[in-house]
Amino acid sequence: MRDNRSTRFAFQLGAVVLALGIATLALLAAGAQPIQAYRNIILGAVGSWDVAANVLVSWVPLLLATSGLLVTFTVGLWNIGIEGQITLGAIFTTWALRSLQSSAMDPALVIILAVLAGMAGGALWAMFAGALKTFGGVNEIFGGLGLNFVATALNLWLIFGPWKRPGVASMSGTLPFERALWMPIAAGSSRLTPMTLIIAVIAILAVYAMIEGTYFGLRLKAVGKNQKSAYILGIPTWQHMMSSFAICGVFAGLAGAVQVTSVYHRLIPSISSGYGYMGLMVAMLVGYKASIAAPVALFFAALNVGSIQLPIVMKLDSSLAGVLQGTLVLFVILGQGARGRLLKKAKVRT
Amino acid sequence: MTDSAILISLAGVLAAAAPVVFAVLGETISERAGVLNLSMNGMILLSAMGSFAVALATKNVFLGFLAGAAIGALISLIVAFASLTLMQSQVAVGFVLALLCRDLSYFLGNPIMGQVAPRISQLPIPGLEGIPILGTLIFRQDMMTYLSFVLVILAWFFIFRTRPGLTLRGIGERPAAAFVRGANVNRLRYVYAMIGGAIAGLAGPIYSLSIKAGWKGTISGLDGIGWIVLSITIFGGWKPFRAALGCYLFAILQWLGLVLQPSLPSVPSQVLQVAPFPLMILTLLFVNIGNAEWVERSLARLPENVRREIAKALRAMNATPPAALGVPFEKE
Amino acid sequence: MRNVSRIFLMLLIAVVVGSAAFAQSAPPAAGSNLTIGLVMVGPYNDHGWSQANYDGIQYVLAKVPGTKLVYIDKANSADRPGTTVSQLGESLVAQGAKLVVFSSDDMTDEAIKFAQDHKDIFVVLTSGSQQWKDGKDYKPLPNMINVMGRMEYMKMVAGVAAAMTTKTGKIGFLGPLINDETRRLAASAYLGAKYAWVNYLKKDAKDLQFKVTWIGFWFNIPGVTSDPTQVADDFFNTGFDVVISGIDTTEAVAEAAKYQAQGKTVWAVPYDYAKAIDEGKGVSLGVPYFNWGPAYSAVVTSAMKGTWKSHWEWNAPDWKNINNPDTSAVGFKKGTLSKAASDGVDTFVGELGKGLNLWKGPLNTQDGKPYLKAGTVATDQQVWYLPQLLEGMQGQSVSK
Amino acid sequence: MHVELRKIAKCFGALRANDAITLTVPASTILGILGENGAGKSTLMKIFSGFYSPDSGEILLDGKAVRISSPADAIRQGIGMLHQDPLDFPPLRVLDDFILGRRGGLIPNRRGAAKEFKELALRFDFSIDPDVYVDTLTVGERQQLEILRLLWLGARVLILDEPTTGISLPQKEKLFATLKKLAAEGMTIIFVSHKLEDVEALCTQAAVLRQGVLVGEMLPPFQTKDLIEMMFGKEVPLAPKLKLEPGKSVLAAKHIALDGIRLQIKGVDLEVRAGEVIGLAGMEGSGQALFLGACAGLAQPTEGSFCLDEDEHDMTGRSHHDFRREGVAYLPAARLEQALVAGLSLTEHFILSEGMKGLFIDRRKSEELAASRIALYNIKGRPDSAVESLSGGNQQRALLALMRSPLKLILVEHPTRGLDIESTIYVWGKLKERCAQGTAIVFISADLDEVLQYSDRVMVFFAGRVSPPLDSGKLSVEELGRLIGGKGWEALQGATEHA
Repeated sequence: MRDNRSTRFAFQLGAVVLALGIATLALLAAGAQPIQAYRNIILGAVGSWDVAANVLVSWVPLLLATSGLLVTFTVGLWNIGIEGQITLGAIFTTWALRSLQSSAMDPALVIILAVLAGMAGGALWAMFAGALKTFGGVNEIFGGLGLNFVATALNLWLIFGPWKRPGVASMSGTLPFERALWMPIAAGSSRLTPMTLIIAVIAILAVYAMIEGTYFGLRLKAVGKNQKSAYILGIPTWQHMMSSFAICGVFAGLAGAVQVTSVYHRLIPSISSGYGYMGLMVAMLVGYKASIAAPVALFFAALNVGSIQLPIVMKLDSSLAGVLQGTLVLFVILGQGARGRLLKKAKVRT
Repeated sequence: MTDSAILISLAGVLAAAAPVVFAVLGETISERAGVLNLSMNGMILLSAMGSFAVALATKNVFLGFLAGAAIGALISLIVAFASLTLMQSQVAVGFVLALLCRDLSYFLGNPIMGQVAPRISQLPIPGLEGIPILGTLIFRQDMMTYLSFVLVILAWFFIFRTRPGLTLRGIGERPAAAFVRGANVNRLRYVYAMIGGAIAGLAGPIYSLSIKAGWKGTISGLDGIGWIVLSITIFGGWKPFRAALGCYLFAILQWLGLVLQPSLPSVPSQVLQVAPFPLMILTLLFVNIGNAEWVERSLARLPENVRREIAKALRAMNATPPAALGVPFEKE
Repeated sequence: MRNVSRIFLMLLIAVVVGSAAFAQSAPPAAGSNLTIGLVMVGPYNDHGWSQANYDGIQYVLAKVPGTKLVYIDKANSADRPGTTVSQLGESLVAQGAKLVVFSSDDMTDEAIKFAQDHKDIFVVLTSGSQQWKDGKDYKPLPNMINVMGRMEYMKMVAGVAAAMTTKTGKIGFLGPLINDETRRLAASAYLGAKYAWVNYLKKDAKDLQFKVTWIGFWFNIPGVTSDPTQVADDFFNTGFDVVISGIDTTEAVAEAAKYQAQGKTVWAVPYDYAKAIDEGKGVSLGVPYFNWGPAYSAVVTSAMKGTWKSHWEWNAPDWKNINNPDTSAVGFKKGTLSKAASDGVDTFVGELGKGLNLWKGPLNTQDGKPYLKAGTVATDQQVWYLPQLLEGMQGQSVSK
Repeated sequence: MHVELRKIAKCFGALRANDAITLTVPASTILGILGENGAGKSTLMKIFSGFYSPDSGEILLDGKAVRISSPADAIRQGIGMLHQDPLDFPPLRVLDDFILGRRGGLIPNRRGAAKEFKELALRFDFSIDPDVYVDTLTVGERQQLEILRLLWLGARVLILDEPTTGISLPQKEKLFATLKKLAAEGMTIIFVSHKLEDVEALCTQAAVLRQGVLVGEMLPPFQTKDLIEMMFGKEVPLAPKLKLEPGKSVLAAKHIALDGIRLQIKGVDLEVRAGEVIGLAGMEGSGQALFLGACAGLAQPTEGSFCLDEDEHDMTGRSHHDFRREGVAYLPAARLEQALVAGLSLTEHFILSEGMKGLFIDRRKSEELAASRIALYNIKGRPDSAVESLSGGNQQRALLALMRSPLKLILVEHPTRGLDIESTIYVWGKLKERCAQGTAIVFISADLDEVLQYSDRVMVFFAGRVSPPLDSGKLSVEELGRLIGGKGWEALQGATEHA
């Protein structure tokens, strides 16, 4: 067997087929018609302009999270703490909006400041994990996990404590902001905000350009591939690791800010919506390369939104979307390994 | 609160910690062999759901527990296969499985939500339950809580006192040396990953067939336990007694959180609940900080005896992970 | 840059149009057929709040000809990441729903947004107070109705059952998170318990302990909230022999059953779903529950007939028969009660029906400050927006 | 045990690591196997101890042909191997380490094992506490532990790979005494080393390997001169020696003390002048790499100071990047592990090391730069070639090409290791060009000719001992070989104390 584009493609196709197979088995186990289920998911994602718009709404934070993660993956770090970074981004955005909402400032300016605050919040939380890693030697996976929980607790505390709404404080979150403080919604849609789409596209392009086209990106790559050599080549390694954390945090914070200013318009308990973890899955699926992150993230978002039809139409649990995403990533990873093994064997034989 | 009430509460703490003890010890055994199983969170959910379903269908609690162990072993097998045979990142595979198994448990468990299956009950040990203090604390528990006590001792005994346990430590610390001494490193890693998985898998049924009997999908109150388990494993320093201590500390913090609620109104209720995580981070910090380059740099110029003392203090934390954790082994 | 300004222009238009919408009238009559959309916060089969709502709509389907149901459950951002409740409502509209029931107060903001965006759809927001003219959150929306049952009464009944049963004089209340609603329900249970303790059992009010422990959320999230199982255990271990649950999930009943199996005499009171009592045979004293059917039937009928009018309703039980499925908005299903306790409950319900009001001064809040002066009766606002627990109750009043 | 190796051959790709090696070692023999790095000693021993199976040839134990399938199988057949870095378990207790690998019941008889351990230890006069952790032992003690363990497991042949690296003199003496005692009891001992002194002091038979071939055997009394000649072969024709007048001071190392993993060095003084070449000679792991790294800021001295330039610019405690900014280049021996980034192209390496300013990579400019450097340094590769696809010689050329100019000081480990003669001459040509521009060079080499040929002054490292800089013009290959092998140090004036 040779290592070329077609064998790689064959293995990826195999992963997709296997993932579909597992999901189909799960559907059959639940006593459902698989074809009908897939049809409903597809219709639920692209069946109308409205649902397609919902897919885009969900695509934005997912793509932002993925963009950030591509930076940390480039430098060889597993930033599992991204959920907390999104949450902190949302908290900082909410804080800024709350502080400025009654001021005489132009709402557009308030939104911009709030989004910037969110980016700073995400970066701060990421640097925390980064500092634990670079100065304390704490593995970023466990540091990040811990910080995720702390962020969740902080968020809940704010929602039910200092920032509780007048009247009935609830899971619903803090009091929604005035419409003037919402990101502008596209005409004809109830929630699509073109501005965030632009932000997301810029983000992934920026990350792509940064990793593939800048001196900084090249240095990140070098650190990610071989820290020792990178250091000898004159690259300040820990500084680059910290920067990559900070950059990822900025994107994560941006995702949190988008959640607050354009999706929920308030702070809610699970504000990160699992986009961080899903972003990790997307990044793994695309092999940590920015070039195809956008369409894959779109696919994941479409699965998420489309799967809502399952409970409505077929009385099935929509977590099938997660099953499909998970098996897909799992089989791609297993496929990579299998391919590697077969290639090695082939090499030994020749 | 009377003394005995505190004792009864502490007995409750011991019971509440039982599933965590199982999961942490399972993970400890797996990591001792060098296999980091990050899938714990999904694994516990899936085994809780699966064992509940089996117990529901067969009306047999024992089969339910068996199913839980089997699910745990199976998921660990996937992690082991992907990392040991296919040489893929344990972190990546474990993480994917953590999410995948969670969603799978919600999807497959949807039809059996809220149903009532058999559950295990308290089993006071006649004769022993009357012993003052200990009787209340230890001998009026259910079967799995007793087993959790036994498991701690057993795991400690196995790891630190038996020949295979010694080899287990060896393959996690220095697989090359273990190989030279005749250990089939990868096969043992498979075996221990699956044994660890089966033990950790029992945490699921302990929840769904005992202390949080039932399956309620997303509101079962189990999502997140697995991440806590991973934290405690680190806190436990891969030693059964210290790990068990971590589990009890976690359960006590939870309990204190609600006991202190009225008397410490100024402390947000979330503080004690999330306490295990900062604790874990601090543990990691103390353990690892000595290896950090800037610490080494600043220590280098200190007088030798001071350096020795600091090194000794850092060493006293003594919770370094198995040296070959997550590192694949290939004999030359 | 031009795009940006255009977007801001759009925003401006949206805001103008949005505010103009308040002047518009409710949607026209729906006619003889109506598809109802139901959005539930938890699983439809959760044996709790969501299932009570689901059963309520099932009642409508049986009683009101021409109605159909489409529903979505687990409508919360943890279970359905990346979705909003208003978006889920739209999915139901896409399936033909003309009336959408948002069955949780947690959906308030999204329901408002949905109602504003879809003026042709009838919106029911269960347990909200936005259409209450005298409420603090009044936000007039012609296509929205708020529905709620006066659970306070049934919590009082639960309190009576608890007080008549407890041997130790210690009653625990397993609370979710702290807010106005949960405070007033906990306080109601306390008022009922104290009333029975003093008036029926002729005991000193000082000898009654009533303690509230909050877990911090509606259900357990490991690492974030307290564990309700532990809370219940702790109550039972510290001499509290009755635990009244303020959360949907049934940990209190499950733990009471466990302790009973060990030969302890403890009981629990589950919450808000009538059939929850089946889960704890022998340990449940009874369950205060919601019966959403009648109220939902009324609003659905009004939408079909064209008599829809935006309003807020807080429905009282049918005192003639609080368990009448066709007339009573809330009820109390008796479980394992002693003869005396059962009689006490009946007497109490009778007295309430005759006009007994326990929300009557003198009542102090927990910090000792007067809440109601002697002789005054609390207004609906005072009850709905209870600022603290009442004097005599232990436990946190305000979340920190 | 009588051991015979017959025509053992092993290839790794194109490299003939062992070429039909035949050796006979009678019982009670202590055979010293000598050879420089890459001579094939390790491969031969790994075949003998079950790590590798030979491509051809056979192994006879007491006249019987055996197949050794794994290291564990080797010890079952009585062959015990003591690795240079003892293959033990640092986080375990001594007794646990001792027991691990010994077959038996579920629960090991710890008391019995402890008793036997103590008895064995007593026999050889080792004092190791079985209850302490292995990582608190010195390397010498860890070796003792391994020897005891292998004996306990029934080893009748003992292979020792460079056992005297990193152990103290008394420990070495004890080790030798032990080995002699064992040999007297009928044990066969194979002692792999490149230290002449050790072989001469210990062995009853010596064999020399060079480039995979057994070049000679010798019985005592050993002729040092002959052994050296066998080990290092004939002289390589090299470029004529350039003698530059040393310029002003570039680097001053004053009383440097360093704490390595295995050894400490103390009180090293060295002043390097512009245009000067200093060779650091010594067997691998004698402290020279540690010292070179410290000169680059990669290891921190525990005592003493480093100063750059004539104005005594103090750089002690500064990072490698500070040294780098001052014009110090460091070229490690492990090129792919420590100097080049596998997965990146040549162009990308040039971009990185140039430290180009700006945001976006100027592709054209950097490709031009890469193309010109590739041409200038005669690298066989394209600008977009991944560095790992280059041959060793071309990787070394790439490393040279990556150096910036001007430079004050080049620190280089094994500049020509693994290179053919042409590349060797080329590399030194380029380095000498730098000298002519006023750059000083400090290099490590195991090749004595290279050291003598190119250095102005030589420092010899031996197990923590460091000689003062010696004038290379006054040293012969033989003298240097003796010093490296640990002989003739008494005559040196100013050599540092043994640590």
